[in-house]
Amino acid sequence: MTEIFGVPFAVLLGQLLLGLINGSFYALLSLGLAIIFGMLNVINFAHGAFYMLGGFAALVAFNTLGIGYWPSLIVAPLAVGLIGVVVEKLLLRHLYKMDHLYSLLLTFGVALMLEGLFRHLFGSAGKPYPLPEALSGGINLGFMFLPAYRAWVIVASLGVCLVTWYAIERTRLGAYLRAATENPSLVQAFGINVPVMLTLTYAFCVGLAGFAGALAAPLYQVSPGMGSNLIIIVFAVVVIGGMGSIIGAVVTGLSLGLIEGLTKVFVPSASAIAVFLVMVAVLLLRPSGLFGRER
Amino acid sequence: MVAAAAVVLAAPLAIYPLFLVKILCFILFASALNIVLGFAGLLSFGHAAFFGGAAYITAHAAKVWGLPFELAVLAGVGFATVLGLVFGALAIRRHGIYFAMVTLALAQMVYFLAVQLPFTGGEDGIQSVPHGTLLGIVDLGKSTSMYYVVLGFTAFGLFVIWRAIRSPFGHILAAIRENEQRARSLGLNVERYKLIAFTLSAALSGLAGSLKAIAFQLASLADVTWHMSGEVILMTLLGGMGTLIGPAVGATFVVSMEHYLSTSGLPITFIIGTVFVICVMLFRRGIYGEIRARLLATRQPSDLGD
Amino acid sequence: MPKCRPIRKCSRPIWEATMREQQHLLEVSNLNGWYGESHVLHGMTFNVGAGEIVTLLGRNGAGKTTTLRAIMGVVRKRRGAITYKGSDIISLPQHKVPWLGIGYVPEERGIFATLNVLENLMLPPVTQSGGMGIDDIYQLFPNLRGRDQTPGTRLSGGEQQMLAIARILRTGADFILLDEPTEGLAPVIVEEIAASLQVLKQRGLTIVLVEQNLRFAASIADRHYVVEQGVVVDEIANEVLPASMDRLNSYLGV
Amino acid sequence: EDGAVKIGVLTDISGQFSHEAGEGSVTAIKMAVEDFGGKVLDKPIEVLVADHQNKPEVAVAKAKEWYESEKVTMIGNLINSGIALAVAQVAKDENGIAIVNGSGSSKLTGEGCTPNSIHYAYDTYALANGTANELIRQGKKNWYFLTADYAFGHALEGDASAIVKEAGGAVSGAVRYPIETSDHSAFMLQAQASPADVVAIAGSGTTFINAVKSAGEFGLGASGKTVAGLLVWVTDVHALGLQAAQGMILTNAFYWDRDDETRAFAAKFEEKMGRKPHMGDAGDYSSTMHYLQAVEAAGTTEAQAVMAKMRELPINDFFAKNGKIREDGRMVHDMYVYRVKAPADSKSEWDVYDYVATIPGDEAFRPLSESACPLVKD
Amino acid sequence: MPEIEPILEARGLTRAFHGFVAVSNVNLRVRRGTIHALIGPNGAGKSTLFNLLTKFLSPSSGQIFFKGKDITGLAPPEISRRGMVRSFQISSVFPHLNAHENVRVALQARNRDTFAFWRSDSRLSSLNAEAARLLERVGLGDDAHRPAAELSYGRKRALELATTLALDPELVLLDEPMAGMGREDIGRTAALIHSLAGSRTVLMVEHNLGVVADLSDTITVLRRGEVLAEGSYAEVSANPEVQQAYMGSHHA
Ligand SMILES: Nc1ncnc2c1ncn2[C@@H]1O[C@H](COP(=O)(O)OP(=O)(O)OP(=O)(O)O)[C@@H](O)[C@H]1O
Ligand SMILES: Nc1ncnc2c1ncn2[C@@H]1O[C@H](COP(=O)(O)OP(=O)(O)OP(=O)(O)O)[C@@H](O)[C@H]1O
Ligand SMILES: [Mg+2]
Ligand SMILES: [Mg+2]
Repeated sequence: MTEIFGVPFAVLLGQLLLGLINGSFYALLSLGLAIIFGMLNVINFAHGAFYMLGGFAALVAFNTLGIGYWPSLIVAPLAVGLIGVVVEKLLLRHLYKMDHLYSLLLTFGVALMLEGLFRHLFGSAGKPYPLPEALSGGINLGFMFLPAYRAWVIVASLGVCLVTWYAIERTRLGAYLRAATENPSLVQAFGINVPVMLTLTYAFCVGLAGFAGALAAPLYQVSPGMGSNLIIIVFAVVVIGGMGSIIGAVVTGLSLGLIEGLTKVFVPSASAIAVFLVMVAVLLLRPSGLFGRER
Repeated sequence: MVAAAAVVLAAPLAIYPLFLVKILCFILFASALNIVLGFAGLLSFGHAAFFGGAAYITAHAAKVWGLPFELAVLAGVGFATVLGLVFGALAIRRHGIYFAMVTLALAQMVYFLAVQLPFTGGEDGIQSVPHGTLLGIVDLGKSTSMYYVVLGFTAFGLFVIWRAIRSPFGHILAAIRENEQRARSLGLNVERYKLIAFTLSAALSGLAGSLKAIAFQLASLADVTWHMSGEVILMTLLGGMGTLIGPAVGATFVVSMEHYLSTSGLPITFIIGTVFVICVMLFRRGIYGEIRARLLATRQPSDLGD
Repeated sequence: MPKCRPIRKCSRPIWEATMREQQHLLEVSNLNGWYGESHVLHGMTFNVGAGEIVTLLGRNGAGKTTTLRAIMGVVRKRRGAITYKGSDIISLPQHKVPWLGIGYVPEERGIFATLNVLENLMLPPVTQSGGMGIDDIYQLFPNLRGRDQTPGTRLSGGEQQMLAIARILRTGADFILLDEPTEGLAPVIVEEIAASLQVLKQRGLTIVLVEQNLRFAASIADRHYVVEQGVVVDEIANEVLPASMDRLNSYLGV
Repeated sequence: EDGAVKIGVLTDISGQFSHEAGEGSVTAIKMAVEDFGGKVLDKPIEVLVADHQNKPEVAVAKAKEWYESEKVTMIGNLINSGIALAVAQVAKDENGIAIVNGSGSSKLTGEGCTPNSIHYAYDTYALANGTANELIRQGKKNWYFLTADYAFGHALEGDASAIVKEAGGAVSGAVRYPIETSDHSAFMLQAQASPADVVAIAGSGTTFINAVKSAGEFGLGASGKTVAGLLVWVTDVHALGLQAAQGMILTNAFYWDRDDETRAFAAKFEEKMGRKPHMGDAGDYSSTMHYLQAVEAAGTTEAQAVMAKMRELPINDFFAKNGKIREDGRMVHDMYVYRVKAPADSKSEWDVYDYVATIPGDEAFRPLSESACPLVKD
Repeated sequence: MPEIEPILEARGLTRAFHGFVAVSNVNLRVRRGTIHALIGPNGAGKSTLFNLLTKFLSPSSGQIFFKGKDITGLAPPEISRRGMVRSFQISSVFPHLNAHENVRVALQARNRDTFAFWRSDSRLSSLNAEAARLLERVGLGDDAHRPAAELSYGRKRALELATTLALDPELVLLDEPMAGMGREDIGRTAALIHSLAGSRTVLMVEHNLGVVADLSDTITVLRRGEVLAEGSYAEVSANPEVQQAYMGSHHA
């Protein structure tokens, strides 16, 4: 069979596919982050924690309330979103007027709280979440064995991304949000209830993270640290894509997954910094990311 | 003022010196970051590279090359300065979060090297770095003498910062932070100013790292992770960025918290997180910044600037 | 009112309110306003009748803009009374005010950099029927035509001003606060705006105008209030303006 | 002050390693003190605890403070190899004693050895050694390594592949994954593509757990490959669940269900801790016990005297039979090879291992002849 | 009049924004010591022309000569260092510095301030007097110690003017200096600009025709990026095209 740099083509294909799957997680996470980033002008360091929260929400729902996988795809995001509302109303809201560094400090604090709390409650090893019956087993693609669940991950996350993109870019909402970050009091003076709008947006975005968490639960150990490893990568994705650009986040998320997939084949140990190399390169060439509006 | 000096000088009698040394190192580190964060308005998310990088170099220089204390530290600082110049040159034209992310990315490269290169000993780091002596006279093996030496260096570092901020250079820096385009239109070489500020900050961060490496006889991976970059940002914010005392307060606060909580048997991460949240909500301008602002509020508002 | 004449219940205040409503659309009385600690408005008192165009004149820093901001609730720290159509609006949450049909064109224009021209134009929700259609707007401001995709702040200063006015005319607000609308506009455009404001006035639009350009103000206003250090110090009807020029100039310090 | 004998527990209580040490080690050491009678040399024994949060400075500062001003004579557990190595040095400088049960880095008895430190329960060499030899014996000669890309992972891989080659096996490849990686499927795919019979995972903690999960997901076991864990805590297996972990071959220094003694200890431990002990906990208990006996025997808490006694006295308890402490600080004792049970065969929550083989102490650990420890004169 | 060589000359300046030509083939000669006004309908390209002359935008084609030297290739800071300084149409100040500091920064910039961060800022006190003088000239004496952010709109414009003048430029480009100013301030500013003429050269955009008429020696009228007319106020205001395109009934 054909080889590329001594790597069988089949293996390469498989790796790319897996990359794409990871990419769709990145996309899902960076999507929410990008909106919070670009629209609320908040560097939401707690995003990883909310992802973790989603995982645990699903887990707890399953273990104690006996809520199965499918409903928990709804329940977990809702639960996380609800917490998002609390965080926004109680804390974040009071910092919008300030330098966005303060919201960074705040969300970082929140992230630590959540992570610490769950370490305390569940231990750092975390717990396994069973594969849903319907999606156990897999498909043999010839070049690789694709677990059914991973296939589902792609479908689900891309679907959600699409819907979100539509809601924000194809409706008035996006414009309202962007305007509100630039000059909230003027947007208020146009008769739009900015505070409520911001709360809901934040809740929705962390809800997305929660959804990603629930989606990840069967794949990875549900553990308190699961978010903190991811957050930085996701930040990178958002920035490469261009802050506030939703398409940017999604496209970049997927392509970074692919790039990572490739590095995992050729220079495995560098796979963790591939994303950063890409980021430096991109930002040096395009100061405001691939899809970013220059301001 | 005098009282403060007295307290600082007498501290090692009351409190365990090595712990004080750690506080000093982070005071210097946070204050150094504050040059870019607070006074140049640049959010650098990569300062761990300077701190940790210098620590590795110093540790290696002292342990393997057998350089004396002074030269080892110098090597570390030199490395940090050069690194700062390079990072700065690459990042300085980017703004806001993009700047933060470029610095982060560059720092991650350093982290990667620290994991990969053999001389760093991977995540184990470099242990049993010799203390050495100051100018061949003072034996730094004694925690107390180490404290006073580090105190000296820190004081020097803080003085440099104070001077820089209170210099004509510092005033321009403030203006650039306020409105870069306007500054440019006035004929100011904005990039140059920022680059100098950034490099200065890197150098002092390096000094902090080098001192820490000698004092604790180790350089470890923890010093170059993004968590470290994040932590020092938090210290600065917590104390009050853009003020001279703020970062010192923040550093002392965070380091003490880590130290004293360690024996408290409480879930530390949770507590620290909670404290951060409370602080942001209560002291918008940072602990010191807020107090200061409250005091100044009685006077004319224009004082709030610097 | 005849309905309640025989009955005692109908209490005086309401009766007063309804009376006032017949007289004035907007009543501002003893309005005080603050920016943080600094006290800027020291008891502004004036009123605007339905279908009127009233200007606020005064030196830089007199408090004209602040007054408009206070009415819109952009300046939150206020004391005194602002009644619109007889009902108090100080207690109203900020985002409710525009839905009474009040439109605001800020002096710094407030064009959004992250929105393109079209998005900027469409941003304020239509609060009432009878607003201008896109075509009328392009009629009035030809510069805006075909610029839909240009980022808002890339427009020229004047074009931004046009956009700021246009987007409010779209909303169908029938009571508009204009803060220096002619600033940075070419004389021809100023005249066109004057003309179209006249038209709108015929349609029953009410306007509070803050203006430095007396020539323009005089050409459309019914009455002028002179503001000094946060209080109304004089009121001049437009007919007698030419006669009172010296008085006015002394206020404006020329 | 009141001249109490002070023992310090320096460990990760709230961080990423907390499930490998943390509360468990504290409980174990306190148990030991209690069982010893709470007094030694007629002085009360006091246990101090500190959470080093995986911050070397915090650890070193604490250790120095304890030895210097708190007059702590022994510091135990010490998870996180960087910290263990650093504290060992501090122990030497301050002439205190450090007993490592947390970290497994064989450096501790190599370049990093000191006359004041003991590496007690296990190390990477022993773990790799046991598992490797056993699998080779089973005829699984072709190995592929999945290595966490940091010093600890490299050490595991290094030790293991040396043994594999020595025992006549072959290493067909290795892939090194960054420790930040959360998704290991890509590497699994590469492992699967390799001709190897054994896929050895040289990593620990959450990354190990996730690696094993994806091994299961991609049916590595089904494709006839054996998954071997080079550093596995029984708690990891418990966290993974037997479904994902079954069939895995691993080496441990201690399994609660080995004999009546271990079961007795486990029962007492579980009462306090709410879970079964793992080799770290057992080591913490046993080593503390041994330390106190040595103090009693030496009639002093002076480090060198106590160290001498600890080396001199053999260790005979539920943890080790005829355990001996060598001059490089290594405590040599038997190691055990286990296979993870299939869910069907497991009778209780913690019934997870099948016994496979015992490796006698003198074979289990790196022979002194190969030691890089400067203290070993040959 | 004798054609002395112009302090500023633009040849065939053109700038397009993705297809949209904002400034097309503009030739401009500004004579030393004069006040030269640039007028034209909104969107005619006046500010863009300013941006081109000061290199805040680079021209698609064309050349710029300042004091006889080709400066087409230079960067904005260098240009302002050579003595050509511009003010912005949308006011641009250092919000959290007070008025005094705003001006002083400009003075520092003028004095080729070094990057020496080890010097004491006591040296700056030597600049205070001049800063105060400039603030007086624009009528901000009383507001000297208020943060710029707190100044009313009109005063912000005045402050910006003071900052621009602090650079002591040979050629000042003022983009609508009077916009948003009250009568009083307009009068003061006009006087100020008038006093500049002779020692310095002024090129300004202004929609206030009264001011333009009083101040300017030469007027260039732009329309759709092209020069429509040029000459004294009398000349251009007599031009029917200009009236129709810009002045409306004003010329009366
Ligand atoms: N954001 C602010 N913070 C503090 N003080 C302010 C603020 N904005 C305006 N002021 C002060 O309030 C007073 C009134 O300002 P305002 O903008 O209402 O004046 P104005 O009449 O609109 O002047 P102009 O004609 O120049 O726009 C001025 O003294 C100004 O300095
Ligand atoms: N960056 C840009 N992108 C797109 N179009 C632009 C850009 N900058 C300017 N324009 C357009 O070029 C034309 C000229 O703009 P300019 O600001 O020069 O006009 P002006 O003469 O200053 O008008 P005004 O008197 O209103 O300030 C305008 O139509 C404007 O929309
Ligand atoms: Mg105003
Ligand atoms: Mg313009």
